[in-house]
Amino acid sequence: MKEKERIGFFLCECSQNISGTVDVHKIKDELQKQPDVVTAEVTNLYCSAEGKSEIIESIRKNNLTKVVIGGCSVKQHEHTFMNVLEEAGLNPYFMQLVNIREHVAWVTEDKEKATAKAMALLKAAYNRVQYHKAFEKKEIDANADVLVVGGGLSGCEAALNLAADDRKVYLVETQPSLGGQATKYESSFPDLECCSCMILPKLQEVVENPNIELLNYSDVEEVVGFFGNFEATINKKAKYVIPDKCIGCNECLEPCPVEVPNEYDDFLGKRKAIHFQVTGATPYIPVIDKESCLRFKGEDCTKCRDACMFEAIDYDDEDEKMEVSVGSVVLATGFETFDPTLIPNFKFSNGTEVYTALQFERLISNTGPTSGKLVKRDGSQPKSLAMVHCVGSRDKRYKNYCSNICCSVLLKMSSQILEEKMVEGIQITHVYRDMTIGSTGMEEMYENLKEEGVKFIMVPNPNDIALNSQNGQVQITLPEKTLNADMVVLAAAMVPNKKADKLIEMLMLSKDEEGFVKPTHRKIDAVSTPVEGVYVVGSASYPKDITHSIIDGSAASGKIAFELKPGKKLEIETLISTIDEDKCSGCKTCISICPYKAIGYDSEKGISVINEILCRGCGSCVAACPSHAITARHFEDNTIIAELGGLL
Amino acid sequence: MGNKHISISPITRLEGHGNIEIFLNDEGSVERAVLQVPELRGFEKFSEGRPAVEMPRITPKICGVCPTAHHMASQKTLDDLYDVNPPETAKKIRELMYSAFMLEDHALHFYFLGGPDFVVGPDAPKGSRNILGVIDKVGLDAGKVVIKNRRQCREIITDLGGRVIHPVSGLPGGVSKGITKEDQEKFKKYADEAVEFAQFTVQLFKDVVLKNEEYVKIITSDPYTHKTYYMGLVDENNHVNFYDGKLRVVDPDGKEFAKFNVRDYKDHISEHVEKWSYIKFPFLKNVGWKGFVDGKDSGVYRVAPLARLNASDGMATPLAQKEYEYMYETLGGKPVHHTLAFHWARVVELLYASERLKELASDDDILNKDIRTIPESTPTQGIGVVEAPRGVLIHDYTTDEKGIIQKANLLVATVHNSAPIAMSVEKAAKGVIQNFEVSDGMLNQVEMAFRAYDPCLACATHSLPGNMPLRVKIFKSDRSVHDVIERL
Amino acid sequence: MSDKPKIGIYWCSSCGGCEEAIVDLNEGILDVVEAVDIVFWPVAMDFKYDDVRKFKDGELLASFINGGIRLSEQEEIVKLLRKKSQLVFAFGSCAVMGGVPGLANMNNRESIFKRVYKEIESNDNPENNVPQTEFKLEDKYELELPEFYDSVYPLDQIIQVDYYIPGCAPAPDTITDAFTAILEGKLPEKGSVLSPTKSLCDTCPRKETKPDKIEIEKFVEPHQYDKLDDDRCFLEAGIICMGPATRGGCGERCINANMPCRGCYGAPDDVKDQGLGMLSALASIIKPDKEDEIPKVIETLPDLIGPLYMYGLPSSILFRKKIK
Amino acid sequence: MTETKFEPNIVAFVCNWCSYGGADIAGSMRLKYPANVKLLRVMCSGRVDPEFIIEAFRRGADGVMVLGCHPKDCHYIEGNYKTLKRYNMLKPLLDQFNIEQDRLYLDWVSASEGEKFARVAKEMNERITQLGPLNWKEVIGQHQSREV
Repeated sequence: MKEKERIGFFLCECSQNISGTVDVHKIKDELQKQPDVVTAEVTNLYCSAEGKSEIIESIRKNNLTKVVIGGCSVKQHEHTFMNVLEEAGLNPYFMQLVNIREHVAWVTEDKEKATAKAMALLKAAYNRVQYHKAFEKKEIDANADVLVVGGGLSGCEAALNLAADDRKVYLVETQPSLGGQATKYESSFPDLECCSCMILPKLQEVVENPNIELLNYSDVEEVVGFFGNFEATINKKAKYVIPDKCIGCNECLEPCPVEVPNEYDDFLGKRKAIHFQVTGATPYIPVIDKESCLRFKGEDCTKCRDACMFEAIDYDDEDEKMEVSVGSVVLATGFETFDPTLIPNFKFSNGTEVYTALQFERLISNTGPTSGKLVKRDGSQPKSLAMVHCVGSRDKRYKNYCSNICCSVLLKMSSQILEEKMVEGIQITHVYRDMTIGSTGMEEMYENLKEEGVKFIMVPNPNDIALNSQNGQVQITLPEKTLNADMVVLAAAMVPNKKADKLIEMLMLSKDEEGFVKPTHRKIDAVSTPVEGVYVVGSASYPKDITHSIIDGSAASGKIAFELKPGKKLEIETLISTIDEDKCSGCKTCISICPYKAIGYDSEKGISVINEILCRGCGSCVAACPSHAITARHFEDNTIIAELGGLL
Repeated sequence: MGNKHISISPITRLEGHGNIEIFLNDEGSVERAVLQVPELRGFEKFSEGRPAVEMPRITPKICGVCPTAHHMASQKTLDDLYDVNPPETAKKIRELMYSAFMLEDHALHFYFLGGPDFVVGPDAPKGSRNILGVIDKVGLDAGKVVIKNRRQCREIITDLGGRVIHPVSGLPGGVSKGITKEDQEKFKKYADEAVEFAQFTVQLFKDVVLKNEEYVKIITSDPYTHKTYYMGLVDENNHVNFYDGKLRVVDPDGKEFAKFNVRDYKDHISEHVEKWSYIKFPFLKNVGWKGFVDGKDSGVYRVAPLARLNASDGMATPLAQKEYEYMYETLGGKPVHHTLAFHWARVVELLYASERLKELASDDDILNKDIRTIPESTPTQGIGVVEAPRGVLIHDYTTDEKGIIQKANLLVATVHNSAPIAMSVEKAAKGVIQNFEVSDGMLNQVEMAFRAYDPCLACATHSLPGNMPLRVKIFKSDRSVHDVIERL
Repeated sequence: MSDKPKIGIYWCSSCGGCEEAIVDLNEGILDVVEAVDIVFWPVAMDFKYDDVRKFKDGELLASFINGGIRLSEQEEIVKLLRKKSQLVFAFGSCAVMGGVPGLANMNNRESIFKRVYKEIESNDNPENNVPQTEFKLEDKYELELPEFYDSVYPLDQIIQVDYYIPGCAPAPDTITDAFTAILEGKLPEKGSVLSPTKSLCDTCPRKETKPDKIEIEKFVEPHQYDKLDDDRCFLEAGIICMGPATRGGCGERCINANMPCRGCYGAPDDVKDQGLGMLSALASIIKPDKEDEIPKVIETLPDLIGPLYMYGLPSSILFRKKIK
Repeated sequence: MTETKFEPNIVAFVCNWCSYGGADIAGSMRLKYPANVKLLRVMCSGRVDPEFIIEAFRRGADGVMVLGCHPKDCHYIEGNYKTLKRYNMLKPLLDQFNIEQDRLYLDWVSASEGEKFARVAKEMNERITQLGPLNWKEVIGQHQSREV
């Protein structure tokens, strides 16, 4: 038999705001008649200093066990009064604040009705507090180190900021070089600023930062754990070149007898088996590609090793597994480009004069296969060039969204070609749906191009035009007319990076209908994810330009800096849900529905288990549990039913 | 008019308790005796709105003693409703389960309920007219065999239906669970024992009952005789079949009166309603309701073992056929109208059930994995029938296109016999009660009249040492108690 | 009479299955008969209301009552038994929660009489006769019938119940455990249900293969499901199984027959309404999120009462349907 | 002047983050709505167990509202979708018990929609006044002993 509660009521007049409509004194007399009520008091303003101390005194004097305050919104003063209780030596959760101002006094004409309603709400609170239990704040040790997956611009940005905040950052990049897709661009819009000039220094910083452990040419194989306590397994692929010995002198490349299409130029140019990802790769150290190297095909070729005067080549190098412990994970896995051959009315094969924007960027890039010369595959100069926008974008047959940067990129390329006078008198024609160009300067570039004679043909949907590539020319059939071009550039949509799928699954992140990672909230919480401690940046959550990718990186690092301070413990939500082991039968209903993936299955005990660090206490699982084995703290079934009884 | 009133309550449960109300005239002989059934649960009504596919789980709750019969009738009704023909294996599995059930239920009745009346004797002291008395007479080992075989049959039902009380395996188009080799081995063994046990039972009936002229006289005596129509399920050879076939009706002279598919049952059967009982009284529509009387002009008909044999031309298995012929020889040809001969007919059927069980258990088709046909057609109406131990059992569901029950009609075995039971009870009472004298033996004889029908649930009544509770109050006309006789 | 404790067993609106369940204990029942005197068991022994009246109040150690309450007569007797018994056990689903006959709370007396005696197609009832509680046959023979109530009531809505033995019918283990607990004086606190509170899934043979995440795209019936023989969790296929919302202890009888649970053991402790418990769980794992797609999934479930309340309607929060 | 005019008893389950705030705004805007709409705060509309709603009807509520964050704006990501699904399944159940579906109402009210909150409350009150009292205690009838 539990002890009789000693309940105190404190009715705030809120200087006429409440007492103007609600007869608080009548209510006071009513309440005093309730069996467990020790005192019912009225004051002008309980949120004032005097008001607070009145409550504290009364709590002590009448040694109250529970407190009900009739006043304003919990949004405004719940914490105020929780602190008051704490000060009076009562657990803060022994209080219920009833909103008789916003929810009664201010919204009701008739005083009698207002008073009756207030009475009902307070009765409900009277029933409710009978069930209130004490809860204490809880903290856990947390690891402040961070795992950043993806060495593109957003990933590097996050890594740099976090490293500055004196904590260890593990930066994993699957490619040999940092920088991601941006490194493939010669120049950037709107001002044609040289990309490498602005990117490389940043990447170099990453390489040199002592707090950043760079794990390039590596893959994350597994991540387990939760906010503050993740464990990751990383596979460092064998490079066959010893970083500490190699100085990047290039001597080893020339002797290599193997030549294969260069994937980094989207297979336009060629590379050797030992190679750099791009000229100016960071770090500037080559790797041997096992697939094409003769040694790994059983031949006894040592040409590169012979050419190396630093004994940096090591054919016995092997993949190496590495375990890291971190507190949070930043997902910066970037994007891929849509395959235009999926569009049936685009008839062309590789080796014809149709290029994706990215291929074309390589083509006109100094570090590209033609070292920046704009030539067709047969070496001749194109007289005409067509640029098709929205390829695979904004079309529910393919990708339903706008890839944001394509228009700007195509405009940029056009003006780059004209500015650098790559080809005299070349005719550039854009086939577009409408210009989506946000950032400053683009509008001006657009106008200039028109003046310089670039044609812009608007079509309802570029995915409906027909491309036909025959004898070095491409025929483009538009709704009204047909035109021929020596070269065609397709602004293929940016699509989610399939290689990241496994990781996304391991982190239990959900994807949107397009396959991009879903942040907690697209607008107000765009770099957090529902899985606490996991953040998503750059084009992994939707197509972004350099600017926004960098912003993402900073945003995520900022959040982490606040949420996980080195050496600080992690305060976890008090009002979470808990599972009663003696009632749970392991039907797993709750596991299916937890939005925070906070519930797991303990196959030993055959029951579901809530991770109290991940649980946010929404109570969805409580309502779903068919055997009521889950309890929501402070919102238990019997507490709510009791409150309900009072209301009715 | 100083008529007296005897109330025997409760005699048994049909759908609930049953009362016999006996009214005496001033001479103290029976003027009127009425069988009342004071319970109703309304399955026909509350089935409405439920998915028809739940009916095989709902209807068995009508009777916890013969749930398998309702389960079977219900799934057959669903076959019809969804117009789907279950694979042969499924049908065999169903009939296998059903044979085990008929066997177990008939054995229960013979040894625990009806049997004692004969095996031990109608006027043997009440204390010994029960299974213990039977065991005493046939020997403990034999008694154990009885209990063992009953349990083994119930085990077969449990293996196939999940539970013996209210099985669940029935689906439209088949069954939910197949039979494994191990199952089959066990079933074969049980079936062999069952056949032996059945033969032993037949022999027992002959030795104890037929060798005793007294008994034979009672069986053939007038108070226990009603010339009525008979209805039963028969196969294409007009042999008795419990699981499937056509309904055949013979008239009091044994001539075929009707043979019809259960889908046409409404053309042949009507239900009469009285204000003094919750149970209804079915009769042959084409003869008509003439009240609680027998004869060719009264639509009253009987179902259950004797009726099944009367309505058939024989049994489908050799041993049972022999006993079938022997019974009619002994009792002077078909049809037999002696209510107490229900016991004999029941023993013949028990033998048939055991033989059928053996046939099916040793048929390797039952191991086939193809046990369900998935229905495609839209449901409208379905009607199904089986022979429950206590007689013809008809289910009739009408649904919407989603298979939700709109109308249900359930003609429960015992209900068919409600009028004959009432008649038999009245006739027996008139035959044995004179000038206020009511003796224990006499009460048992009244009781024997309805017990022969094995009214649904009555069997539960007798499954323990003890006997039908019976108390007779004799009232003066002013309703004050004149005398009370209790059988203790 | 011996000084063994006295036990009474009574049935109300039930089917006799509970009695069969006791009989099916076979040898087990004999131990019980050894230890106690069954002084009152209408199905099995001499039945005399007066004997019950003659008992001193509390003279019976325990009464086991099965069946729901549907008739006036049943109410009288259970109230009498309550007086005479120290302990009252609600035995079987019907007494515990109304049982399948409790589905009649979707109707009332009038509608049931109307259907059974007036509408049924095979009826021949020109005068529209309906049974009367008092009737004079042929104007001289007075006959009575007990009153038929509008609703079926679980036992504890009529009298105070001390313990509950769930199941339709209760499994042999449930029964023997209960008897043992009584005889060894090891009964839990009053009001307890004498079966584990963990739901059926806890001991379900299909638990281990059940996936962590289940999403329902449409509800199906076992007979429609082509993979029924795969022995997977029924919910995975969208077949309603009441297991998650149903107290364990039954021995998974239906699952062993490859059929889903219908909830005869009733709700676990703390669950007020078995049907709503399951409804909330089912609704929560419906796959589509779009406002217009959700109803499409639910439409594949034309009746909720049958699957969710097959046994528990009279003990549900709403108790019965409102008849206008 | 409120002589025996039927005043429905309406409970509104509101989520802590959106709808409770919406009601606050309605207050600070001094928007009037019927006093017989009473709020019960839960952290998320997803916490509203169908049992609460049905219990409310049993205990004398003539109408029940569940108000949560707009789809996609749930503070707990998708709690309101759970509510939506349960609500959709409860409606046909209410139907089967012969409780008018309109007696249960689900809507989304954000923390800024004070006007909408007041409107929803008014409209609910009108609907239920039209429907008249539910009075489930009467449906349950005399025998039921379970305390309410």
